[in-house]
Amino acid sequence: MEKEKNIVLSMRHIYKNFPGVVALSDVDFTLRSGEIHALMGENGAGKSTLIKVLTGVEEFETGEVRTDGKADLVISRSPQEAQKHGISTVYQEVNLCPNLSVAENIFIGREPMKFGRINWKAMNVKAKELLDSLNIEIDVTRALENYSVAIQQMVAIARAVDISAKVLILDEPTSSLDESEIRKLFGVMKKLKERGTGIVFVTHFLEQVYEVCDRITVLRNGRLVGEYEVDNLPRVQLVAKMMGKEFDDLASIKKSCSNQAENVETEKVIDARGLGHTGTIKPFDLAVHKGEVIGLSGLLGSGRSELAKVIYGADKADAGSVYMKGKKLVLKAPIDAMKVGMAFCPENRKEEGIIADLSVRENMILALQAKRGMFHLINKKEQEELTDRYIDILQVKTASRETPIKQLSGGNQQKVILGRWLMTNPEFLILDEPTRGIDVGTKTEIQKLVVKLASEGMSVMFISSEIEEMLRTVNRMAILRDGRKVGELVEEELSQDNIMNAIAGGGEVE
Amino acid sequence: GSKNSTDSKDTSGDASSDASQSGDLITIGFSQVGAESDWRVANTESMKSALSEENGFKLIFADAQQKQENQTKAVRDFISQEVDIIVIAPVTETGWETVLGEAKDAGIPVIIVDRMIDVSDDTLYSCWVGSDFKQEGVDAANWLVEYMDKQGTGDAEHNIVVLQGTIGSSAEIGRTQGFDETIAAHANYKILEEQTGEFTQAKGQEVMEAFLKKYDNIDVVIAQNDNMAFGAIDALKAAGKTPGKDVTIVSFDAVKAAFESMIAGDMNVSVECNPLHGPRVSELAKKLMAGESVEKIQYVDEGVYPAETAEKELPNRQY
Amino acid sequence: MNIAKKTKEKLDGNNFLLMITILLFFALYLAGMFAFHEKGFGKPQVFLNLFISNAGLLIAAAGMTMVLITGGIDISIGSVIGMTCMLLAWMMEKKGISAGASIVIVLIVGTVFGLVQGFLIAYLKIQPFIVTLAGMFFARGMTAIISKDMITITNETFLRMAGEKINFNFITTYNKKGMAIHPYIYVSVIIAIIVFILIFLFLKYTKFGRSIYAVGGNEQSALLMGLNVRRIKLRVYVMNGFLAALAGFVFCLNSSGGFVEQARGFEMEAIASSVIGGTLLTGGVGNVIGSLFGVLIKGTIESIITFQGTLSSWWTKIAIAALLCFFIVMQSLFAAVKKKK
Amino acid sequence: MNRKKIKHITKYRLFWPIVCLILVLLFNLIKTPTFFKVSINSNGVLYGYIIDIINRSSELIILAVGMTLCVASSAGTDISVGATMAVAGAVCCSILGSGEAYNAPYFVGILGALLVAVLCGAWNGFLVAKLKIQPMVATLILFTAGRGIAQLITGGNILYIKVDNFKYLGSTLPHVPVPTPIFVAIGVVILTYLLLKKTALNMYIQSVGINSKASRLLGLNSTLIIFLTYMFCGLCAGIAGVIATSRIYSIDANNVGLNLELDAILAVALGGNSLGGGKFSLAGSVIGAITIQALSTSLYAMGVSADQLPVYKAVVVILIVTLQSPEFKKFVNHQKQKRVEKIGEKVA
Ligand SMILES: Nc1ncnc2c1ncn2[C@@H]1O[C@H](COP(=O)(O)OP(=O)(O)OP(=O)(O)O)[C@@H](O)[C@H]1O
Ligand SMILES: Nc1ncnc2c1ncn2[C@@H]1O[C@H](COP(=O)(O)OP(=O)(O)OP(=O)(O)O)[C@@H](O)[C@H]1O
Ligand SMILES: [Mg+2]
Ligand SMILES: [Mg+2]
Repeated sequence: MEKEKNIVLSMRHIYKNFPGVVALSDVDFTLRSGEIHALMGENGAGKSTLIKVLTGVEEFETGEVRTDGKADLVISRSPQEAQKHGISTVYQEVNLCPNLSVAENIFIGREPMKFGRINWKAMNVKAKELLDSLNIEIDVTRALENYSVAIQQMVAIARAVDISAKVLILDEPTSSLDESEIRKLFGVMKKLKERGTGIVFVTHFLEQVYEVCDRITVLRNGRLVGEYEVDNLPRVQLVAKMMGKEFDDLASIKKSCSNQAENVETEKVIDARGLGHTGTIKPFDLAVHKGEVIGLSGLLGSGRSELAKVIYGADKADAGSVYMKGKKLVLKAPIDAMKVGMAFCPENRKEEGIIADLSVRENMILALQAKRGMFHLINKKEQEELTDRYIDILQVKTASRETPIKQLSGGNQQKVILGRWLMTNPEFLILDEPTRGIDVGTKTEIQKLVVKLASEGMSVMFISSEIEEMLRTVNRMAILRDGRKVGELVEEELSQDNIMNAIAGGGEVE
Repeated sequence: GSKNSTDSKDTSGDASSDASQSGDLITIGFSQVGAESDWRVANTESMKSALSEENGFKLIFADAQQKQENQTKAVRDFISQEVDIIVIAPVTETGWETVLGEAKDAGIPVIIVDRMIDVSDDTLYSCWVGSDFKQEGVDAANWLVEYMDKQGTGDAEHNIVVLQGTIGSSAEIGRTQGFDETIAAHANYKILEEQTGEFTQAKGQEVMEAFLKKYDNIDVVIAQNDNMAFGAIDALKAAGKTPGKDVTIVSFDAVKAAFESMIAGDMNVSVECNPLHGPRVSELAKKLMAGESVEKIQYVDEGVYPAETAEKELPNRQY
Repeated sequence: MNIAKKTKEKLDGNNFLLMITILLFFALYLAGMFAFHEKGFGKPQVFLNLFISNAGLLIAAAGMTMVLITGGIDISIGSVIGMTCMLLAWMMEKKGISAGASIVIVLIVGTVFGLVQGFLIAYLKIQPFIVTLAGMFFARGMTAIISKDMITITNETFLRMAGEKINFNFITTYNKKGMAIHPYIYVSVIIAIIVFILIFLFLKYTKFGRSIYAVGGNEQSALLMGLNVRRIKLRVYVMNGFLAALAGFVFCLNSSGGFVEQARGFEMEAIASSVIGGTLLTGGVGNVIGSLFGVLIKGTIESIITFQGTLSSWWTKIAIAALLCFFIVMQSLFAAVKKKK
Repeated sequence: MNRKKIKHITKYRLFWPIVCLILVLLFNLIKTPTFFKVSINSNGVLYGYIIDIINRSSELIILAVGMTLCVASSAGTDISVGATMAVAGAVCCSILGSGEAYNAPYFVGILGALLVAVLCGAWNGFLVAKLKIQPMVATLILFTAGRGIAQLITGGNILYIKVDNFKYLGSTLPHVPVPTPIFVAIGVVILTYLLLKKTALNMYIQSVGINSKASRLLGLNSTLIIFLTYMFCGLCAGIAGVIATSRIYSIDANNVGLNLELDAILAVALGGNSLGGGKFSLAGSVIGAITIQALSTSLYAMGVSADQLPVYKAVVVILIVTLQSPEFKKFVNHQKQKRVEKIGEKVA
């Protein structure tokens, strides 16, 4: 193996501990030039940590790192050094500066200079071209904070790609992208691959792996399971290797899905009439029945999140009104919506979801506590029981229930947030990208859960950029196009291509 | 610059709308330090009442909030407003050359009150009105010695602690100097320690507490203003001593409250520091406008008020 | 198209705030001219006085703005300025060191002071407020240790520097005695303005300048984007230390002496000016142009109060606060309106 | 095993703050052996440095408690507490009047003062929570105006209260050997602790301080919570103000609580709390407050002149926070490792 000529990066016997957690133990990883190398594993397997260790964000206890198959060790003590060693990275959580313009975010630290001063014109032009090549049509001189998560993700990618490096690392870049964006990304990755760049690609989407990757390295609980050629590792085996047990993902859901179709009752739990919020979402009608799962799909920025937020009262509607079981609601703040039994799991985990420094327990309990009111403190014992229950149900991987949530892996944080809302056992649950960054195993678990909840009579609004999983879970699908609800698809109409051309705007539906 | 000022008197009628609307009232710009103490407030009051419209003045008052930069700024604004006379109670002694230079160029006479200023060229201001802090210190020392002689403990050991004012303030410098020099002549008077109480009662009390724990033989307290004296008195009482009897309290300023405290027998003496500069300033201002020359240095009259005089003095204190 | 973009950018978020600040300033100044016209508020000199009296503050505010942009704060500058003045006076008067040498020395001292604070903040990750609070105590105490008593500067070269007027002879006004008056400024103003321009260019056109914004925007991200956050922060505090000393020097040109209580609370004025100018204490947002107007606004407020001339001491305090309040609230309201759009 | 235990102890949040306090006190013991001597003096009151420290730090403790909550909820500091103290004092004195007897019942004076203080806090809270103005700037307004308002109330003169029992609050109650301020401080701390302990407020404040956007989405009223903490901070300032006034049975608008806001903030930080908001420890702040007072009292005891005192204060503060800084500990550990490695090499 060491003989191999074209190795651009090799990590050997990497060990890394966090207080209470063995994140990595004796992990090897080899990257060759001109290959796309998938790094797979369940949530908390250690993928991000491996990357952070490599790029000097975290220090590792022991182990060795080599680049270009050279004999001498390279240790990057900071991302800066990593870049010097020709490693450029897109981290799992979007890491850009919201206050800087899009262009600056792409070029910060390596701005084009002219007469010893930054050449703003050139910078903006370059940035524009770069984003156009990923066809993102945005004003690069505006501050980044004006754009949605998805856009920010694309900008981060653009930055990483532009630092033409020997090694490009992408930690779950696709989690917040939709189909078309992903196509673009893959296009770029393939180009780079031809140019001989080695690409590390972390994702939880198996089909993506099989589409673009050449090799797969699988981690489980911080240990190396093995390195495989894509071609001789069928899906089922891959999943088995990741989870350490046999697993058949979809069949079961399909079943429950169909029998759940019957017990959709006709009572309208939520009925939005002419609801709208200027600037983000135009007035729309939408009804959700008891025990029904309704899906929202649309392109990036089509306003799915916005629609959800308006119903939840997170954005105050300035047109129309929401009825719950025929009763008109006045929603001044989210708490009002919670009081009548709504729950909202936001898409932007880092900004709107987690309370970083608080423990898993507090993060889970907070919503329920808020609902009960400040003077009815849930006693410690009950808190712990509840937390433990949901840690168990959702299989959250955490050192203890008192661990600060920021120390959990991305996916596990998502689970905690989910737990937070299930605790309040709502009548109407809004899930905005709930499976974003969640591994296959848990993903199906969550999908099952959704279906189960629905069959128990809960109404669910399910927003996802991943059409398959919507198909698996929803009874009805609302289609959005740039801030407008353009139609609905029900049971029989629900199919990949129907949805696709509805989204893409093959005229109005119905 | 008497010539200028006479001119201005003649022309003021027509040249500026400012003067015409205020008849031939004398416009005075007064830049006060702030309102950091009773003394200061009394001083401001005295100015305002003396430089009133009925006395033929138009007063423009500017409070510097204890900041010199504000004060120079105010003076510059006075100059732009073309006042007839500028009166300054300086925050500090330094930094007056340039701005007073500007006043001189504009031909506006300047009266300094309270603290002295420190300028290389003393034609920059017409005159100074204020207290002789050093003299106050000397008076205090002399009174103390006399008093002890009367008590018959003239030759006994006396241990003194001094609560100084804000370090660097001319009151603190003058009083410390005056007192120390005079008392130095008497070998049996020993100054144990000098520590600043920043002219406030609370600090005075805190510092005195520290003193009392350090020395158990204190029998004289010199407080460089009445407020600190009050603080010291409380500290003494809290420590189970009787101020006025077994510890002699010498204080400065002689504000109303001090007299009450003397009547209560807590304080032995307060050396006056007279804030009532108004009348003197107004008469000087009139003279200057009339082009008469005036004494450069003008001390306000000040007395020493021992406890026995308190009773009959109290009624005629205005502050 | 290009124009459209420009204007769009102008109205984008923080630039919008800046515009508001500038407009509010002119509104305030015009109000002053209107109210105190007959007292001569309209004279060019009154405007120039804003710069003369605030030269030191201008420099301090510029430095403060940089620090605030990194998301830090430096409340030590007031004391550092005090110490600088005292040190200058002490060296020239008590130690007979030449003016030039003394100035160089204080600038070095200031820079070193900044270096130490910077190290504690950037490398030991101690909270800026606390470090600089300690710095504030330290500098103030040192001032007292150098000399309890006030020191007046008599050094000719220095005083010449201080007194050096630059007359605008092409403008002439007549006072009521019929004397011809030419508006003038002092050297200190020139220094302040040069510093200002330099810092403006530095922040807009250098990599380092931009990286300051990045650090303020999101430190973690800045780190992950491969910026050397620690060194950037360190440098900013060093620069600020230098600027504080420079401000001290300019300040000293006005006060031509040193004493313990000098420039107490100056840091608050710098922070206030900077914030009125649209800088966010949370970091990432700010602009020296804004700070310039912040300073001018503060100056105008004070001038208006002086011209008004009948307020008692306490009403002065309250009036200043009220006007300050008016500005801050105005801004936040405009900002809110902007967000809605 | 034993070593593990030690490690565990050092992990405890308050470990370093407490150590620092102890260090300061020990230092005193060495310099002035009589430091811990507590006696009963002739008028039956406990007497000694230690008593002074606790007594004098009462106001600071009370302020620090309020400040801690502000910092936690809004990641910003309330720099107006000093001024608020002055206002409260002024109100109290002007209600009670400087006659031979009170113009109004004693408790009316106190209540009036506290009410106004709460209003001040509410004003700050309104600016910070509702108008979203940055705390330090929002409170700068009252910081500037406060003493002006106080002087407006007193007419710029120092108002003396002649009735004797006014002094009780600031000194001692008859036949009680312990200074009253100590009781008040303890009271405030305990009540606040219970308030946080018995309600969800503790969790709410931290949540809002860490991520107010997320907090809103999960049903917390961030605005209200921040507003409340500022009101509470105002209340604390009011209490402190009344005590300070009673100490000198008069209101000196210029000097009551002068620069105390800085010490209060310092106390919060010395207590190991982050000024960045979020998680906080009340006990830490209290310890911090006592540390600061211990420091100045002991420096006085050593005859350090008040105007040089800040230097020593600064040095000690820096030492303390450096000790607490995790980066510093990391650094030290690194050195240790290096040394170990070096030795290793030598051996090889
Ligand atoms: N800063 C930290 N402190 C303590 N533990 C941590 C920290 N960061 C990660 N961990 C732990 O290390 C383990 C690996 O985390 P990591 O983020 O690498 O998982 P991952 O494979 O990226 O999962 P995901 O697919 O959800 O991103 C997890 O158990 C996590 O709890
Ligand atoms: N491609 C884009 N171009 C410009 N603006 C965009 C784009 N995508 C998103 N936005 C911004 O984000 C807002 C809505 O994005 P949002 O994320 O809510 O839509 P979404 O349908 O929820 O997409 P997703 O949830 O996948 O991010 C839009 O109003 C727009 O301001
Ligand atoms: Mg990860
Ligand atoms: Mg969305």
